[in-house]
Amino acid sequence: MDFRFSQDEEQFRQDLLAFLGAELPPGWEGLGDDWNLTLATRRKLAERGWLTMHWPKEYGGQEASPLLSLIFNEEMSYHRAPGRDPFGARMLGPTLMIYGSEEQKRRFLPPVARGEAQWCQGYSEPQAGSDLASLSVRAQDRGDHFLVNGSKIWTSLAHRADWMMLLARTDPEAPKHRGISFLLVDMRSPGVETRPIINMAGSHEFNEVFFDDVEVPKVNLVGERDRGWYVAVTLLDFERSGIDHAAASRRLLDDLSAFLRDDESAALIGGARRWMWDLLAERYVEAEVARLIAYRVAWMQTGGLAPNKEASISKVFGTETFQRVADTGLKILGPLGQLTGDDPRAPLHGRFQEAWRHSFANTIAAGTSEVQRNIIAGRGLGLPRG
Amino acid sequence: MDFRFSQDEEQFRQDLLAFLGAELPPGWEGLGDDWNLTLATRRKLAERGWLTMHWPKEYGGQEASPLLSLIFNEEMSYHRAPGRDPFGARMLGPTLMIYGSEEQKRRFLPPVARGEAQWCQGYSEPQAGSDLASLSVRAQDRGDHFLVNGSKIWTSLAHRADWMMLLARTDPEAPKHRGISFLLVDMRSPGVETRPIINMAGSHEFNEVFFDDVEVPKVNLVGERDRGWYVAVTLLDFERSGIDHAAASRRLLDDLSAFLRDDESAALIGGARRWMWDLLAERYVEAEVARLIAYRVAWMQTGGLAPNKEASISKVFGTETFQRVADTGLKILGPLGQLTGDDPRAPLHGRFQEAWRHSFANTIAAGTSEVQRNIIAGRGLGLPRG
Amino acid sequence: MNLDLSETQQMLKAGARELLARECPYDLVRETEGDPAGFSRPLWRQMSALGWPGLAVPERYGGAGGSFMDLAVLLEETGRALAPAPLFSTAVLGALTLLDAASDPMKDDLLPRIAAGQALATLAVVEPGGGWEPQDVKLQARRDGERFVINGVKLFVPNAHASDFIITAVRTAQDAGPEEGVTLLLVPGAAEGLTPVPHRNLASDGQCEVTFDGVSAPLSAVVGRVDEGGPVLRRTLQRAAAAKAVEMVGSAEAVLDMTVDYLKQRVQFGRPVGAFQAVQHHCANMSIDLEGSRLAAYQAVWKLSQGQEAAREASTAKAWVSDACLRICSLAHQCHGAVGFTQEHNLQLHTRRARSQEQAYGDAGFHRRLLARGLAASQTP
Amino acid sequence: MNLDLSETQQMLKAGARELLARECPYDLVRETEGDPAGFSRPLWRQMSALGWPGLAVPERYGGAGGSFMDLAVLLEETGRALAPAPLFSTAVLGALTLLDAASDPMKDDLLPRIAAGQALATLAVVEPGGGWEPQDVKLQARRDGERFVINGVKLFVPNAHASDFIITAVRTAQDAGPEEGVTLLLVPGAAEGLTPVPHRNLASDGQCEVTFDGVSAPLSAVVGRVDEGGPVLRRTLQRAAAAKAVEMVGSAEAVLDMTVDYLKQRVQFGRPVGAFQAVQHHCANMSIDLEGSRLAAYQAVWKLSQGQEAAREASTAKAWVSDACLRICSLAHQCHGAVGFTQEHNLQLHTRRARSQEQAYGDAGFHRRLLARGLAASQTP
Repeated sequence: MDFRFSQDEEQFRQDLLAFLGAELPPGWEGLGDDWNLTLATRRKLAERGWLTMHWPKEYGGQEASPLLSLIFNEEMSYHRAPGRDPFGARMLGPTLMIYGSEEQKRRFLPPVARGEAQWCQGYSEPQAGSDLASLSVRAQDRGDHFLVNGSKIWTSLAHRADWMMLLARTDPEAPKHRGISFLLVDMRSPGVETRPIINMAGSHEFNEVFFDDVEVPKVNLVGERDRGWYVAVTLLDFERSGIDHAAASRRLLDDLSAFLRDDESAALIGGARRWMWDLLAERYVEAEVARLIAYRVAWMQTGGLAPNKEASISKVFGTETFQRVADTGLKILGPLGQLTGDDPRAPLHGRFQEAWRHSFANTIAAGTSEVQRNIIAGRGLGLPRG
Repeated sequence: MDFRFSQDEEQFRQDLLAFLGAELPPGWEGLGDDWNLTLATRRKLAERGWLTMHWPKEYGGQEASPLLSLIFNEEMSYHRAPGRDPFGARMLGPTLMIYGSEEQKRRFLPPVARGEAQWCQGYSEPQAGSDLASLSVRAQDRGDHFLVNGSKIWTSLAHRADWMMLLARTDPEAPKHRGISFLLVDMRSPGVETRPIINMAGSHEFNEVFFDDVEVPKVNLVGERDRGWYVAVTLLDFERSGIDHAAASRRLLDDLSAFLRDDESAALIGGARRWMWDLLAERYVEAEVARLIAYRVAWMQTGGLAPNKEASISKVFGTETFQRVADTGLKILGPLGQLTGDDPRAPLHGRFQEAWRHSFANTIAAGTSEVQRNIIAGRGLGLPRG
Repeated sequence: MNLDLSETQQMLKAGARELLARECPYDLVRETEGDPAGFSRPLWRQMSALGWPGLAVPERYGGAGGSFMDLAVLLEETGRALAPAPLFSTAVLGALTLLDAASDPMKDDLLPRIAAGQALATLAVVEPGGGWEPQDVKLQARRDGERFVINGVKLFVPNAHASDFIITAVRTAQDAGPEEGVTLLLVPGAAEGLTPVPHRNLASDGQCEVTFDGVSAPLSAVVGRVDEGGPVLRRTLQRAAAAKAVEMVGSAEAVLDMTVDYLKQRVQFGRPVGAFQAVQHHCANMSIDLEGSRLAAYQAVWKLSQGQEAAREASTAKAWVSDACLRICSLAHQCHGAVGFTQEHNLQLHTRRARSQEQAYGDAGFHRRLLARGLAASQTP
Repeated sequence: MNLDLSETQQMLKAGARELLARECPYDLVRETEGDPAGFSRPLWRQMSALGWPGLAVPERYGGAGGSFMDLAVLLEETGRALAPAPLFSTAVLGALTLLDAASDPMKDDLLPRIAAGQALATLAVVEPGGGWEPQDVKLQARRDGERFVINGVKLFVPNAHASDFIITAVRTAQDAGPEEGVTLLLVPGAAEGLTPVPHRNLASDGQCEVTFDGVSAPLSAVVGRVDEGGPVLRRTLQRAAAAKAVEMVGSAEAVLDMTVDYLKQRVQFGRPVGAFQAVQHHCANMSIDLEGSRLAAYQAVWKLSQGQEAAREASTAKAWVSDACLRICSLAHQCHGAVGFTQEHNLQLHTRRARSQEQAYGDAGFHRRLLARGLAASQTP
């Protein structure tokens, strides 16, 4: 047993911190959405090979261990650094490694590794949320291509994306898990339309995407036709991770602690009180536990194990910890906590109210907490199906 | 709208308090199980007509409003007074008023009203807990009597009881809710055997009751044969009430507050601290909310309404509040809190650890919190069956 | 005991719900968020025409002579509809405070205009770094002959930028006891040197920062007595906390209703989502929270309405409802899934306001600390 | 990084589980509750024969030369089995403290006997009205020439009535800093004037009140240095907190396992109770709590085992596990229904001990307040 990272891992963390110190604007708070900065940083990450460090070398990776990926994600999240690529690097890549044809890998992976292609994930539909397999976007066989019709929803970054990983129904007669195919769709294809969804935090992350007779060449089918559900499920396993939430929680707590320790800023809310430190300590304990749980998931992957229950535990506990942290911060900040970043009196740039508003999405996206708890009880503890 | 009790109601509360002041031993803490005191107090309550005050006059009641019963239960619970009769007065009585024959009422009710007969409730079985209707105790038709075989479990006070309200299966072929009958069984009948169950608080409240060819005369059938389920369900509605738990919670909080306010006793745990008062205040708020919810149930009954969702809310919230209160007390009392009443250093006679151990039963007995939440969601909010 | 609304109150409630369903759709709420006025004047005119601002104003001042409890019935409905209107500020913070403490000439002057909906009033209490108690009032009003001169800042003043009068809590004596030395001054919204600027907050609900730059107020502007405004302010804040709790109950009820409706319709895995036990228990928990919230809020309002001492009841109500309403909104989001998180959905309108309402007149922690102080000082709450 | 137990540790764990499954059935636990000795001597002999008391004692003292982490692996299993044996007191409180601070002659004398299971040792810290920090030590030891004379009371001393040695934290200087002036004295269990009486507590787990009535200890009984025992005690308490957390993890795991087993078998409404989603989510929550608990406890033990500063990790572990283990027991009761509440059932054995374990070496609130103090003093935990 050893809770330390190796020297190499610690060195990577230092390299990454140095990179962030050099590349991020001074006093970077991670506020707002600067897409150009995201792209520029991403390319720099790609130059260092960090963007896809966990990939095989032949596709632009470094065959880095899951622990290095963990450190990467932990520090990027803690520093609210732009530039990561959850879709291309963390989902498409690992999925194509398993299911993609050689040609697909050669065509699609290098642009991701270079930080040049933006992907998005076309899974959810208005009537297919937790029950993803009931999706109804149709892909009809037209010889050399599929003809796609229907709409997807909650598609993050679709408005920035070059390509989409699309789940579509290719056999409407088959049982619902059996007639789905996994297609790669050029977002510039005629008939693709993207409409923004603004969320309660006032930001544009989600989209609806409409398909009107969109032609998708058959070479863009990943895996076998009608067997796309199994491709999709594999991909979902790459999606759950608690380290982002653990690190983001820790960052909020550190920010608030510093705010309270500084008499001048603490005076804005009437001074630090003992109950505030007690509440903060409670959240620090949770953030630490969330961190350890996420470490364990990465550690299992390092040993070639597929964390399942553990990944769900990490996702549930990480996201719920983040919600509690945001809530606690608002209770400590008092009335001023509700002010948004554009109000001159907003403490910590309005970060806590923003985090709190965002936090509602985290226990829903990538599998609701209820679905995760079903997984923990069923696949994890072996309790019988309900 | 008026949150006050009427003058008559307040007068009754004063009368009851005076009675308790006169009848309970000085410094009464409600510790231990003094059955003789229970019986003696019960007879005195009966003499004043309070034991069955909510009954019709002709059976020994006073036709008192549900609010008077509420006050009665609130003060008896707060003062941990012995002598109440949950089974005869609160369950059998109201049930017989609806379903009993005239003869049954004349025979069984007066002894209850005089505080002379102890009843118990033969519902649960080893294989029929939350799923009560799956019970399997058999009652076979033998002409003028039923022949009862099988066993009941969790039967409170069976070892003290003269009579049992028994649910038994009279038609094993019928759907499970349709073949059950409601019988009144003399606990002195040949073939009845009672074995104690000691609980984790070390006390003997529950029993197993075994029936070996026990003869129950047919005149002791309540309502129609095979329709006993509906009698039983009616009775269950008399069982859920939150006021006992709200009042018991309040009493624990008052005891602990007094303990902390007294410098001498507070010194035993190192003195009162602000975090203790903050925790106590949180629990006081909950106990007050529990009280109001229980009042509302009684108020609805006063208007002839049948509280359903509200009674379940009161039961869940009351019992969970009591658990939180006991837990909070133990956290405040620190290491000494774990001492039992026979340790000379036990603060408050070991009351909190005892309450905590008992508190586990409250969210299970008389319908688990899960069953109550099903009721709130289903019958209360109209959500579809799962 | 009577835990039901009176028939009149039930009619009032039904009427209010009907009006607001018609005249205050969620679209109006959404539009008003971007509006600098922070509320809808047409809606306010309709409320005024029905006599809502004067509901709890005695008839001799042109009001309907109702009670604070009657007014709370309306606030539950405006809370439910998230109605963007200055009813809370004008009728609770303004009219009831004046009724409590103002001189007869001041009442004669102002209450009829308030009752008619012609004058808007509000209350300025909380300050940078300060809390919700009279002793937290630090804003200096320097006596200068027959007038006070006010310099400083008040925060979170509801509808200040549209109010004709701001009842402003100021400190007029320094070395007095914590509740002494506080004075309430009636400052016209148009006073020279007074600058209200709407806060930018997550609820966009029209609360303002108000700067007093040498604002002058004559002695006749004192509401009540000089240096003796502390107890009046304390009572006003209790009423505000209780009324805010009722408003939140209305909002929470709307949230539960919309959630249950959605769960009955939304189908996943071949059955309504509301048939899943985990989701059912979320709703049961929301229902438990709502039931307790309403009773706690009503009790506080009723006792205050009766003129009884109700510090403990008001703190109990605001402590419980503040947390309960946020729990209800959180579970509602969990039940709604992604759709509830979108700006287009009505749920998030309630959620964002719940956070602002939580803080108004003290959050749960603040009120529990008040109760704890009382407990330690040997008053059982 | 390596978050798995080593192969040796895994073998140790498997062996311990096997032995305890065979030699420490729940019936033994139940019987021992009524026994004044508070533990089973036959079981202790078996543990001793396997070298458990000396597992973390260096080989030169007749031990196995293992680490504190190795020992914790055993404690997880004794915690799982609720094994009534003085392993925690002797091996953690006794041996490791002596190893940390005792003089060579004292080590030479005691450690071999401890390692062989022939001598039992324990630690006396907490006092009436006191907490779990060195500054809470008030028990007077008056210097009288070449000896100390001790008068007063210690509480919650595990297995004191059966221990050969009680390492007793006493105050030997008054006006020193809070951590100064504390001395650890090795007092024989048979010392004149020393009276251990088992507490009557809800867990019946052999903790004692110990009265010191003019108990005399020579200077040679000092563990470490006079007046400088504070830092040793602090470290000892951190180790105790971390080890207790591991013990609780073992217990909580047993509780989750028995709950899942029961839920698979118990049928109600025509299906296993474990098929109901509300019950499944109870179990998921237990599983989440358990996963975090084990990692937090292991981290603290590992760091201490490495000789690293681990105040924050120890407090984090005990804070989290104390509450988590009680939550797990509560949910287990809810899943078991009435049967888990009976004295005959094994669940309640765990539940009652969880409450006693919660308090040992500081409960969650205590450790969070320690962490809060550090936070306020600008150390980020």
